[in-house]
Amino acid sequence: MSATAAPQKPRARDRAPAPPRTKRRGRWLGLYSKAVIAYLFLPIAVMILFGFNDPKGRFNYTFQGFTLRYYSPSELLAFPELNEAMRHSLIVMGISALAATTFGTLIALALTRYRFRGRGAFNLFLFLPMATPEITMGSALLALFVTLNVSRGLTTIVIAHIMFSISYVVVTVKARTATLDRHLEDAAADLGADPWTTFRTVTFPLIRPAILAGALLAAVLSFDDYVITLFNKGAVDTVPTWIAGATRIGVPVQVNVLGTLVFMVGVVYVVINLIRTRGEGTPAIAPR
Amino acid sequence: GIRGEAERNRTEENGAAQDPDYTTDEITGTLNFANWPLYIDRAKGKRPTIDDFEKSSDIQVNYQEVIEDNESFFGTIREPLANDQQIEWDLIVVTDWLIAKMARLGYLEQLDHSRLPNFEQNAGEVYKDPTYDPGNAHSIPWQSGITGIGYDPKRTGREITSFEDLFDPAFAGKVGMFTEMRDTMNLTLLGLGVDPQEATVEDAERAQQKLLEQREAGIVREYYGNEYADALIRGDVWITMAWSGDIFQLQFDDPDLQFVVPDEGGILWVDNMAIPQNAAHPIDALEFMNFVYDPEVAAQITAWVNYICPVPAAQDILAQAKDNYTQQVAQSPLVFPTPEMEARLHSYKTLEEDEEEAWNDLFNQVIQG
Amino acid sequence: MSSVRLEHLMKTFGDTVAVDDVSLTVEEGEFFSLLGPSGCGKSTTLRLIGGFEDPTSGAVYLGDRDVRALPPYKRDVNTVFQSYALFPHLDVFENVAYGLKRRKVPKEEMRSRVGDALRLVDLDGFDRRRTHQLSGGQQQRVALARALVNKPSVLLLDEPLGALDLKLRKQMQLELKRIQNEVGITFIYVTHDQEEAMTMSDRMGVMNRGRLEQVGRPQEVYELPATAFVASFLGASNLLEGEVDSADPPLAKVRLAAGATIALPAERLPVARGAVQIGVRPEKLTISASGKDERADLNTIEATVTLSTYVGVSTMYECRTADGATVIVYVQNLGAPEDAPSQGQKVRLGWSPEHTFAVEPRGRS
Amino acid sequence: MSSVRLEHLMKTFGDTVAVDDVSLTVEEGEFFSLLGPSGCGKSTTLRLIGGFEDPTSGAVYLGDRDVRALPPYKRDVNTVFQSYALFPHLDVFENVAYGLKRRKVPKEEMRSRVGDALRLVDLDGFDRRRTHQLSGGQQQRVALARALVNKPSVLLLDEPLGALDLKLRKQMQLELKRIQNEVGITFIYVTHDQEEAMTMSDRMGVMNRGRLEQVGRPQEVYELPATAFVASFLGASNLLEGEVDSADPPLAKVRLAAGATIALPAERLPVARGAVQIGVRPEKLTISASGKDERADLNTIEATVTLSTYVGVSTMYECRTADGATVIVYVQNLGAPEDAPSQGQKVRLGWSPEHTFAVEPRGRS
Amino acid sequence: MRRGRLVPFLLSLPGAIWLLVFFALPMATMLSVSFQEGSLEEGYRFTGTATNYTDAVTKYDFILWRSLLFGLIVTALTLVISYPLAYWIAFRGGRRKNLYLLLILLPFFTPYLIRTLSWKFILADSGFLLGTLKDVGILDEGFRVLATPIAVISGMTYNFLPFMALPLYVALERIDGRFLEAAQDLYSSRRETFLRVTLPLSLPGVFAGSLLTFIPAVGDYIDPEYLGGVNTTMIGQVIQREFLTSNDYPEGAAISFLLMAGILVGVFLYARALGTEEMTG
Ligand SMILES: Nc1ncnc2c1ncn2[C@@H]1O[C@H](COP(=O)(O)OP(=O)(O)OP(=O)(O)O)[C@@H](O)[C@H]1O
Ligand SMILES: Nc1ncnc2c1ncn2[C@@H]1O[C@H](COP(=O)(O)OP(=O)(O)OP(=O)(O)O)[C@@H](O)[C@H]1O
Ligand SMILES: [Mg+2]
Ligand SMILES: [Mg+2]
Repeated sequence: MSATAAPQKPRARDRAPAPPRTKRRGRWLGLYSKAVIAYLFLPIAVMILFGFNDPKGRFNYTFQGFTLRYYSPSELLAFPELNEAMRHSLIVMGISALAATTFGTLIALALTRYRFRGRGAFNLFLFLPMATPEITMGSALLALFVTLNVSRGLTTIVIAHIMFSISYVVVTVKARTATLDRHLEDAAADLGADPWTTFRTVTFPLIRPAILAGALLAAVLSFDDYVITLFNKGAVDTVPTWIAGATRIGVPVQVNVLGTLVFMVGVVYVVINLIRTRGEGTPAIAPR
Repeated sequence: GIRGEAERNRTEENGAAQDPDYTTDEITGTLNFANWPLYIDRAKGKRPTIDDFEKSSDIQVNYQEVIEDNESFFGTIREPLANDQQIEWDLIVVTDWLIAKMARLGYLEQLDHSRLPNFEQNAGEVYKDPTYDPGNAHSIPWQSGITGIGYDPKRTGREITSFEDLFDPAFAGKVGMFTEMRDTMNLTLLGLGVDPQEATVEDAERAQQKLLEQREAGIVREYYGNEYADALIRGDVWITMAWSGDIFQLQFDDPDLQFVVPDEGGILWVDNMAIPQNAAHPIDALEFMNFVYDPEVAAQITAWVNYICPVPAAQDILAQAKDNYTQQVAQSPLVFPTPEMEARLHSYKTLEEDEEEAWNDLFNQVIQG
Repeated sequence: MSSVRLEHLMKTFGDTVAVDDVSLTVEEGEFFSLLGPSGCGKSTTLRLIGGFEDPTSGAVYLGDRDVRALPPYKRDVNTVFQSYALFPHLDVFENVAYGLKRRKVPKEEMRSRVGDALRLVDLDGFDRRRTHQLSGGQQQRVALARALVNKPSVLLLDEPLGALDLKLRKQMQLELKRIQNEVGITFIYVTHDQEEAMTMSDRMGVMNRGRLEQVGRPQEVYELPATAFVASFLGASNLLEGEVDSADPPLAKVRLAAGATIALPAERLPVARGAVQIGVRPEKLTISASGKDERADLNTIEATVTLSTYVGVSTMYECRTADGATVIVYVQNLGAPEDAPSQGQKVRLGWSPEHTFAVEPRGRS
Repeated sequence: MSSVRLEHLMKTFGDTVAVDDVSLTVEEGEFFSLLGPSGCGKSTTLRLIGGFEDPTSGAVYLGDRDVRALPPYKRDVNTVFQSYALFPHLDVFENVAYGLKRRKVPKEEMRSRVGDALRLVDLDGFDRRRTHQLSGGQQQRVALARALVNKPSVLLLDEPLGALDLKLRKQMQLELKRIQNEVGITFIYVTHDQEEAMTMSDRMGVMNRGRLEQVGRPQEVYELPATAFVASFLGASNLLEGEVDSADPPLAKVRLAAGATIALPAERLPVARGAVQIGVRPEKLTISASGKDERADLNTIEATVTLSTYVGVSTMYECRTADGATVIVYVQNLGAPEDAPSQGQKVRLGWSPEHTFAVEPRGRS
Repeated sequence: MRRGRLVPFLLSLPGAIWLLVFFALPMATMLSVSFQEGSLEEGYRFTGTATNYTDAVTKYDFILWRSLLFGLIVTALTLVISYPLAYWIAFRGGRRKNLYLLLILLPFFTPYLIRTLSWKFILADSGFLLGTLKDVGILDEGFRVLATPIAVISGMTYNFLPFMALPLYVALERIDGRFLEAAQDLYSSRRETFLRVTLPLSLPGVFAGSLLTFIPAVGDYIDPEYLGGVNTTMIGQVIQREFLTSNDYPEGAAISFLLMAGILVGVFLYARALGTEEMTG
């Protein structure tokens, strides 16, 4: 019956694209997601805006007029200690994120790949640094440094940042390693890869998203930390501590400019990559 | 009187543990100076005052802007000082009440006033022999400010003169108070007609009651740190406790904003220079202290910082400046208070330890409902 | 009524044409097998029916309904996936009960149906096991139970018995057949085991490189393959090059390259003249010492035994003809090993014209 | 020298005994198959040899070395995993090259060896495919290539051809055999396909419920199964209940429950008296109309045909004896269908004493 | 006896030592501080007293509960907001996944103070958002967001969003599409597929994200300090004041340990309820 009728149906019908079941929903989801990202960027927009402000007094609170003045090199460098603080922040962030990610990933692997005595207790112990109020942790650590007569500086800041970031990395990475297919690691070992090589060539690529996420979290934690840094910084300032002090006199516009520049570096990186991966992401973002 | 005696007792008590002498009697050529960010004059990324000092004295200044606020700075140096260790600073700038506290705890060196002729000569009279540091034994002022009331007449619709205006239900939800215990408690005591210096714990309890009522009635919007200035200019608060220097700055953006020392009285607080115990380069520190009491130098600093200058002679120097901004600085009563204003100013009450604990407890109950 | 109908179905992945213009009608209650070599597009065809892939072109009908717009969960079809796809967060019981739960089958009934399904696949007592604690075959059986328990109107099975041993497989084959008869559901069954396809199916289709080369009843396809590919895919087949000599009914004649002339029913010739390949199944051949009694009604060729292999049920002989073609012969091991031909021996291979088929010489592939 | 030696190997998972007291020696260069039903412990045994599981007790030797302390990457053993375990983040080429890279094989050599290996498994041109873009069988072939390319001294293969169609499987079987001969490596080969095991292996072992029930050359195991399980697992086997009548050499006699007396070589009796099961393979049976010519040297029983099924190469008859036992008979389809027995017909089944074996009646299972 | 025994310890060693020396050791001292008595002037001495704890409970129990409540609300909000986002990145991000991750985090590479000031600008009583709404008449003239619990909770939700989104993404990203297909095959609508398969399979991420959000949120002081008003005090602020303003270290330490205990109990119950202990190791 219809078996014979079917071939006569217009060809166009055959070619009619299958109804985009998943795509439509995907569009809503994509719109929503972009809205959330936009929301995350909202305060940044304000920050950028106030980087172009031309306040008459020392407070950069209300928009007084547009100027590019603070982007001029002389104004940008008007507060070398701010730039210095930025340099410190970046150094601390880089080192501590790297170390915390390394330590944390190793612990996550140990916790999820092996059963060993004290595993449960260790697991619980790892929550403690996250549960400890910063000020408590900061002053306790300071007491330790004082007792050991360690002078405070970049090193002690890095030590502290690594310390409080590890748990965050562990928890993040564990969310993935817990369910990794063990056969893949077996296969690597079978093919002559020692544990390190197995990690490097198989485990790591497979958990890379988690490690990346953990590293980013550690970086944000470090960059944003104020209280713990405060206690262990000695004569060194990071961006948050310097700004906190500056609020009393008035946070200079340069802070917004510097923040904008850091942000722009990230944006430029993202944009370049978006262009490079054109058409590979969601159809909605890629130009049609 | 009583204060000075207690001080002497303490010093004697700790005499054995605490070296009465400086670690050195020589100029070493190095000075480690901890100050608040942006609390000294700047030009083209440099600090002229520091540069001038280095040139004139052959002392290298390691100037660091590491102090965020009194309490956390004290938190970070307390441990080593309590352990009788040397900290990295030879010279620090902290507010008067903390000077009193640190002196009480024996954390500060005595000042050798023979090395501070400029101070004797140029300092304003209000700044000499203050209640928080009798005889300027441990400190001399850096800059100072007034705690009073700031408001936006456009919004309040009327002139503000009294402390009671902070309790006007018409401003409910638009009133700002401070998280700073000393500012808020002392100002409230003044509002209640009590001289802070004479205040008892009962007075403090009355002040607490007053503040609690204000809070319960929904008049207070928020207890602010530094951000009250932001809220004021944005209209989130209409009337608020305020520091003179902030309002001076805000007036550039909104000239309508006003600062008043309430009729009941306001508070003069002073940020002081002091030498921490066991400092490595005390003489260099004294050299610097003396240096900034040169009126020219004081004027240079004040012209940029715009806080109240402890050297009255600086006003005349600034008044001779040609540029508009400096003229404004020179003429503003918020930088050089009028004698009439000064007459209404009081210092914080210098608190004994148990008093401090009691006041803190009372105040914490206010802001941590 | 037709149960599943594919019309000019096509699916490409980039440059790969996985399914190439497949049209097919499967009747209600039919057991239909898809047979074909690895990578020929069997799984993709099933996935198109199940709704897991959108066709590049062409249409899929379930009953009389064009289901291209229908998501998988709205198609009354269940699939046993080749990779099992058992839910790792659920235990065996929960995996099997999953579909019933979605359809709100009452607790009691659910429990008994899941129990039955697990018993069917011989996994009694494994209810509470996690999927990663199962052997390969056990996982496959869970996947089977998970689909069967729903009794859908069409069941798609992608090599559902691949990981099972012969005994269990035979048993499951019977069970599947029984279930299918009982419930009357349509089975589309992907397998690479032609014996399985042949014993179980009502009809079967042979796929090659995305195309459906032949569809028919098993015996039909086996005995009269339509293409050289089908002939060789369905068990070892001997194909010999030749040229049509005469195409007259009833028996046509084809002259082989090796010399002999072969008779076969004329209607089986794909072409009336020119080159053809004639074929015969290895088990249809008899092997006898060269020169022994010759029957005129048989096709015969001379050859030399090059290899003999014992394969349990039978012995396989590889023989070489005069022109170098290889002919495979299966001889059932009846137990008279003394007259078995030995390696190197000259033999005569004979078979009936009835068992002879012819295909076009391989163009491609 | 022995290549792999297992001594009283045991592995339990909780309550499950996956491998139960297995002792086994595989010689160097030997092709050894492990055969057994789903879940019998084949994969676990391989994983113990490969070093992926620690034995609960017992020892594993590679060469003369106790390797229990050796991690997998230090064992000169490669495995083809049942679940393939292809690296999802690498493409086909990189997957296959993985082992060579670990051993720092020079780029050029690596490229050519990977190319060879891919050609071997018929995956030319798939180098740059991602594993999820492959069909099931293609994935399996990549897994195979990935192990083969390393030419280890021992290769463990867990159902390496399970997802391949017959034709490709046959081809791969030959290739595997060839490689094994060429390189002289030891193969331990898990399969559930007894024909595969029989055609390929030098020796094979049959596992059941974690135990190794019989080890021997394929023909030996097939023709003279040691247990009822082995008999029935290796192809349909007919087992008939009986009682030992006389155990005297050369031919012992067993009286069947169904009445007939069966002769068999006396040394094959597992017990000297009492109950035994005698067995015969379906293809060893001849089927003839009841009452037809009887040969005295054959064992015979009377039966009725209950079912006949066409299975391509042969036809299978299910017959029922007087006492209700079922006997399966395979008859090769030689093409004389006119005298094929029909359903319901009374027939006589005959076979030679040489093809008769005996096992102990099933105790368990 | 072979591989395995030592490996986990070796793997944990660097991190564990770090935490032992720089966290456990100082915190042990802090624990002893919480049992001390005395004053700043006279020094604090260990007496084993529990009054710091009893005082803390009687004085701050309400604030403690409020902090837990706020933490809970914030965790729920971040979960609801970031799940679809993480889902979208994981399943539709293609090769841009990492970029989207970076995008989510980029705003947090600006100083928190600046971000907070920006929020104050955006949410000002008569700012461009509320001001406009008030002018149009949608909102009452007295309406405000700043200095209310809403502001605190929104601020925390904003600041902790990445701490939820990233672990969720990590867990979602590895979910095999085959499971979703199997679920759909077994009559699960999109919703059911999500509820029965995607969600359970992403539970390790939900769990991890909740921990990373809830734990620091309960102890947060920045958001309530800057965005809160008179009735939004959280325990983090109390501890901050105990340490910095009152210099009452024993009391501050005692409250800290109470908070930590409360959090651990919460986490434990949560893990139980979610049944993810096994999944997250
Ligand atoms: N991790 C495990 N936990 C618990 N039981 C297990 C585990 N792995 C395997 N088993 C059980 O051990 C037994 C043997 O499993 P194994 O994988 O060795 O079987 P197999 O012979 O390879 O079967 P198949 O042919 O089905 O792959 C099975 O019953 C299986 O359920
Ligand atoms: N996602 C994909 N991307 C690219 N190619 C694909 C994809 N899926 C399948 N293919 C290709 O399409 C062809 C058909 O694949 P399919 O899985 O249908 O084969 P199959 O007949 O099921 O084979 P097997 O018996 O090996 O499972 C194969 O060549 C395969 O490599
Ligand atoms: Mg397939
Ligand atoms: Mg297995």
